[in-house]
Amino acid sequence: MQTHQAKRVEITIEAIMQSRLTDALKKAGVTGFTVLPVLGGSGRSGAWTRSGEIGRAAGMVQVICIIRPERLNGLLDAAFAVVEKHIGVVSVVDCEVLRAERF
Amino acid sequence: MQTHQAKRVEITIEAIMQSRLTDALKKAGVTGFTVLPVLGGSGRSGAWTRSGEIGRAAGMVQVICIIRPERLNGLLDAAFAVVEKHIGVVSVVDCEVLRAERF
Amino acid sequence: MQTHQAKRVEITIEAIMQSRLTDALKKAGVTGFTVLPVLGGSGRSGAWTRSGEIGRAAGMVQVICIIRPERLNGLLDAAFAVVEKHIGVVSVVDCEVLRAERF
Amino acid sequence: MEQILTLAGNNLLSPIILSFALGVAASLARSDLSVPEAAAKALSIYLLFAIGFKGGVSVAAHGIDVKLGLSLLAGVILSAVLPLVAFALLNVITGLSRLDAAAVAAHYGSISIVTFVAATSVLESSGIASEGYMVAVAAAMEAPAILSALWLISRGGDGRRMDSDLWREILLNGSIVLLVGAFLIGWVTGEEGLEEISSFIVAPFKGVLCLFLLDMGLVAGRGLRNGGGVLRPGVLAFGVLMPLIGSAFGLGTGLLLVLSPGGVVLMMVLSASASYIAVPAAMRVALPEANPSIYLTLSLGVTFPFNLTLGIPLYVAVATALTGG
Amino acid sequence: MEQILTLAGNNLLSPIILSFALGVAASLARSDLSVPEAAAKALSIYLLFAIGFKGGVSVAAHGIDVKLGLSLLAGVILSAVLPLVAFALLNVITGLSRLDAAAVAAHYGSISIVTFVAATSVLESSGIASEGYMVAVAAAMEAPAILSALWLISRGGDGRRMDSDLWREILLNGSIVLLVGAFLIGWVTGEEGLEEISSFIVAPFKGVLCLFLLDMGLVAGRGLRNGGGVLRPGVLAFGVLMPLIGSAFGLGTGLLLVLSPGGVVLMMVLSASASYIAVPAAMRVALPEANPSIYLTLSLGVTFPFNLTLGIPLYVAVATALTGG
Amino acid sequence: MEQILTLAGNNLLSPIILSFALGVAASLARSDLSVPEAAAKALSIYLLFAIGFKGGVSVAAHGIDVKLGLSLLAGVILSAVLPLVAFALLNVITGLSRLDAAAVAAHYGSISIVTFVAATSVLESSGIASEGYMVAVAAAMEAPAILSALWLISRGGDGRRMDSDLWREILLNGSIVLLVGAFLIGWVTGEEGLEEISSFIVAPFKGVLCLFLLDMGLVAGRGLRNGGGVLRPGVLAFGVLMPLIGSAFGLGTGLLLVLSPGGVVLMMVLSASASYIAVPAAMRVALPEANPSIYLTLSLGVTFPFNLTLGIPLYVAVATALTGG
Ligand SMILES: Nc1ncnc2c1ncn2[C@@H]1O[C@H](COP(=O)(O)O)[C@@H](O)[C@H]1O
Ligand SMILES: Nc1ncnc2c1ncn2[C@@H]1O[C@H](COP(=O)(O)O)[C@@H](O)[C@H]1O
Ligand SMILES: Nc1ncnc2c1ncn2[C@@H]1O[C@H](COP(=O)(O)O)[C@@H](O)[C@H]1O
Ligand code: NA
Ligand code: NA
Ligand code: NA
Repeated sequence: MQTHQAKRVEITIEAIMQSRLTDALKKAGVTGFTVLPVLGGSGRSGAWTRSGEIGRAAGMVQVICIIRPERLNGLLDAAFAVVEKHIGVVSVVDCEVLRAERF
Repeated sequence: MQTHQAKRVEITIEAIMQSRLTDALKKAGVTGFTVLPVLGGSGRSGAWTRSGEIGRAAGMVQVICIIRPERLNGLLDAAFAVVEKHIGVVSVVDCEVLRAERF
Repeated sequence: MQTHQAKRVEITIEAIMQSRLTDALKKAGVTGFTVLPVLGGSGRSGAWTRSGEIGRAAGMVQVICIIRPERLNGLLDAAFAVVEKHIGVVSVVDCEVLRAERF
Repeated sequence: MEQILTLAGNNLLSPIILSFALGVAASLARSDLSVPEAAAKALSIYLLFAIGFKGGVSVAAHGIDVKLGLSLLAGVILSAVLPLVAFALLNVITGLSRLDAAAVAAHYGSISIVTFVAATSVLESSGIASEGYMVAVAAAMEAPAILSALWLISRGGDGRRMDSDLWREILLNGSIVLLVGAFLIGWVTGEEGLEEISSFIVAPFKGVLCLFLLDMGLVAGRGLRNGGGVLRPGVLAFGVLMPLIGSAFGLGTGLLLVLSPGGVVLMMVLSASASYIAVPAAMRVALPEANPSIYLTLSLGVTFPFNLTLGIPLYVAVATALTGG
Repeated sequence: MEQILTLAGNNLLSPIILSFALGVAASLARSDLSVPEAAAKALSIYLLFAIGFKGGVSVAAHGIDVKLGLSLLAGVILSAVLPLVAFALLNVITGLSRLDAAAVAAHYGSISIVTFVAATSVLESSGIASEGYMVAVAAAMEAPAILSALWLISRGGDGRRMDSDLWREILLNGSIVLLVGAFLIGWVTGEEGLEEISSFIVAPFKGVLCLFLLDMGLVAGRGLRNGGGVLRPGVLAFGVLMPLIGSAFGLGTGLLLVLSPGGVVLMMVLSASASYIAVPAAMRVALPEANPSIYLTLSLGVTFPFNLTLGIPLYVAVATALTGG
Repeated sequence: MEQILTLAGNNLLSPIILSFALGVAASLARSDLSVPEAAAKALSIYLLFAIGFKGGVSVAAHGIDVKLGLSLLAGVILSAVLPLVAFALLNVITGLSRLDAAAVAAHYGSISIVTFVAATSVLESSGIASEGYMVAVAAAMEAPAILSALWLISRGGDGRRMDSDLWREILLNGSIVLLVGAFLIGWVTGEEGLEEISSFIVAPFKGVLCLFLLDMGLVAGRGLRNGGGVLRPGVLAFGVLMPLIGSAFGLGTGLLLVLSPGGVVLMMVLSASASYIAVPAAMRVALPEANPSIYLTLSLGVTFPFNLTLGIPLYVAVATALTGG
């Protein structure tokens, strides 16, 4: 099966910042992303969990973005501008994808 | 700690196709997989979110499959046959696993 | 954008073992992790799904931990001690992160 | 005419319709108001269980009618025939591709159970009786339309196989099973069973329906916002014309079967309404190339609100006028 | 005998049991009908809160009974002793490993609160009174069985340590805390408190129970479909025999304590029922090598439906015959 | 005085407060009792819909009052002014940074709708009348406080821009939209609409509130356990002092507007209560550097329970004494 080089970017960010992040990604030319729910976590700002929460202040989501390698820098710049002042983690992994025409 | 080379395959696919995909994976000799819920996303076919949905037409899931490198091709062929006509993303990452005897 | 080498460890483990695992990770010096919900899966111990379940015996979660490479061994030892007798999967991927001072 | 207007007015100002409107408005204004998916599903389980159960109890109370079988049969035929009508209409007034047209057609042969529920609640408020087994007719009408649509496609030379998994998924999809199952439970346990649980399934029913319609409004509004662009004028017109045509078929069938006035109304409503749960899922499996934005936006964003607001009062007025009910 | 059959017949045709049956049937037919996890948990929170609260109110109304303390003690002893009986029986009639047998045994010493709830609802329909504090006895019986099972294993030379986390998890698990907490709230606020919230926790109770049992049927059916293969005939027989043996212990205890007829029934039901929430979770932590398919399928797929359908009417018949209730 | 104590006693022993206490206790004891997020959100949707609807119906029944407009205006002003008071007090009695102080201050200008709901339920039990439009006042008070806080920061030279997205998010946040929407629906449909759905939104209301407060107790307890360390004595004192000061402002406003005794109580409660939904979310966007542990723990862990247990009875006593109600 023919596969193609790509980058898998995973951005863990506060749920309230999700639309700001994805708007920024779209502006940076990103054509697709997938959002995963996050149950809880822990970091320098302490531990948290979604269970029983009704507000939106305390939750995070994971935005996963698979892109061609040449687009990585644009994406990271866009993501960084949003997460800069906010808590959150951005990580990048090398991957192979099927159907490269989609990215 | 002793680790072993493996491949981590991540298939983002429509929820209604989940059982067809996992059946195909099992036929291809895959011994295990994990299914993650997906909250929403965006791609060429537009943006979507699960919130408030009652039907099963609009959601996606992520099927994660860790396998020995030599099994990758069989898996990708099986996955491709299912996702071919459907929307969805297949990506592969090199990884190391503990307890390789399980894969 | 400046990125730094790191390791992304993904531990799929029974939900009831989550707090034991994260306690062990913290003892091993891990400063942050993110917990994803898992919908279902399949492995040597059979297939399962969370749908309709009220008990906590049957579910799994995914604990994701991004760390500096030099901490990997400590983390894996800690994780292994917890998952040893339990079902579950531990995988490690090389990644790049923004804001390395956080890890 | 005046009666229609009064009924339409009353209907438009009921908490149920206003809750739907609130949802649509909130979505269009891009409020973050949302009902969690699990809660929306729980509401739909409640509604299906309640409506099925009450239908069964009513059959238990009035005894089996020879018309039950005929009505079921008529429902199956309507569900199979309406997609052909819809397909022809789509070919005439829209430029949709064969695939998209077939997918849309399947939705209009099948039914929307919430539209049905809203209609029964209007009938109740107006004191118009109907046959309890119309719930079973609703269940019978869910699936045949899908087969018609696939037949339309295969006629076009595109060899689609229905795999057996898909068959099972369609016939045993959750909403059919729950509706039919609750209907049977209601039938078996009768008035006595209803008494035991009526403060759960009867008393709070309308209130739950309000919250459910709030959610449907949110989802419909989101669909209009994201997918409204695909609705060319022809397609939009179809979304309003087709329920009228469908209701005429339902009217004819209801009169032919000499159903009660309420029964005729419900037959019209079922024929006029379009699926947005069972059929979209089946289309994603069987016709993945068809554009879901079109059929979802049309069914949930156009036809559903049309039936809810103007359609139901119209069908009630026509049916009562013609049956003298 | 006739009375048992009538009661069993009535019981089998109640909406509650039929809802469970619908769930099992849908699962076995591989329908995609499912209740979201969050909704199922919400239903169980409602039931625990309601049943605990009503138990507390009833204690407030009838005053503290000297038997309350004795009944609690008896419950703890039953819960600790029944696993030993179960373990012995498993060794005789099944070929399960020591570990699997101990894990299964723990389930049968502990209790199923839904079985308890179903029994109280049968008692109410039949107008048979019972002690309100039986809810507290139910809570007291959840945990001791786990200790017995771990003792059985450690006796076999396998040195298991109970870490303090596990202790806390078992004793403060959500369902015990909610049941006991609601019981205390009901006790403190009494009839007055009940009046304030009775249209929430009393009136819709049975209907909610139907939906909950629908979900339990779905989960049990899935268990039978996936894990039914592990149930060899001996194991299956145990799933029906053990509740009968357990209920005999409960009967003896209830008669000894001179409980009311309903109280004796509930003591039998608690002894006969097997845990499927608290104990499985504890077993995954403490005995991870034991096969969960065996204990989950047995408890939820065999013993639970047995008690629900045949067990409860039988226990009612025996208890009323022997207490002259 | 005696009246206050009786009222406080009754209040403390109500199922509502005890459910909250159960949640806090379970959390502090690290029980795994938890309400699924989706269920908690569903409960809050129910409460907002019910309270808004009932408020609207009451306005429909009593006609529009000239005071409605004045009360709304007063609410907006209170919400904008109280943060300045809170900010000053924080500067005096705590060592919080400018940013943290502004973030906390925003919470105390805004309101807690559950505290409002709990107060209306105490008023109802005590047979004290209040204006239905106080619900609209509650909605009007949600947002202005946020602007005041941002103004406080920008005054300090820190140039914050409110992007237009944030504006929309604040003004159209889900709870405001649902509350106002349900209020309008209630107003339009009036008593007739209420009758249709009262067995959903009136009868079970208090019971649902119990479960919701159980959840809030669990979340508050978790907050205290994880974030309690950030609450230095000065900050803690603020959490109790500020509601008293706020209620005094509310009292003055209520008397000035010559509201009914119940209306004065509710104005006091709104002024005394602190937001824990809308404002924290806005602060995460606008002031991400402010520490959420401080404002969340203070608002939900200190001020909310204070108002719920001691505050409300006190406000009732003072308001009835001064209005002669
Ligand atoms: N090293 C890490 N690995 C994975 N997730 C992390 C890590 N550090 C932080 N996070 C996630 O990001 C959130 C905020 O982190 P922090 O800004 O450190 O408080 C945490 O609650 C976690 O969900
Ligand atoms: N580049 C991408 N990275 C991550 N997920 C994607 C990407 N493209 C598409 N997806 C996911 O796949 C779904 C369907 O994509 P599409 O077929 O492009 O509409 C989207 O809604 C996303 O959830
Ligand atoms: N190869 C695999 N890839 C991904 N997830 C796996 C794999 N094997 C097992 N799992 C997950 O781990 C759980 C337990 O696996 P097992 O111990 O093999 O029964 C499964 O239910 C899956 O969720
Ligand atoms: Na139709
Ligand atoms: Na037992
Ligand atoms: Na305030």
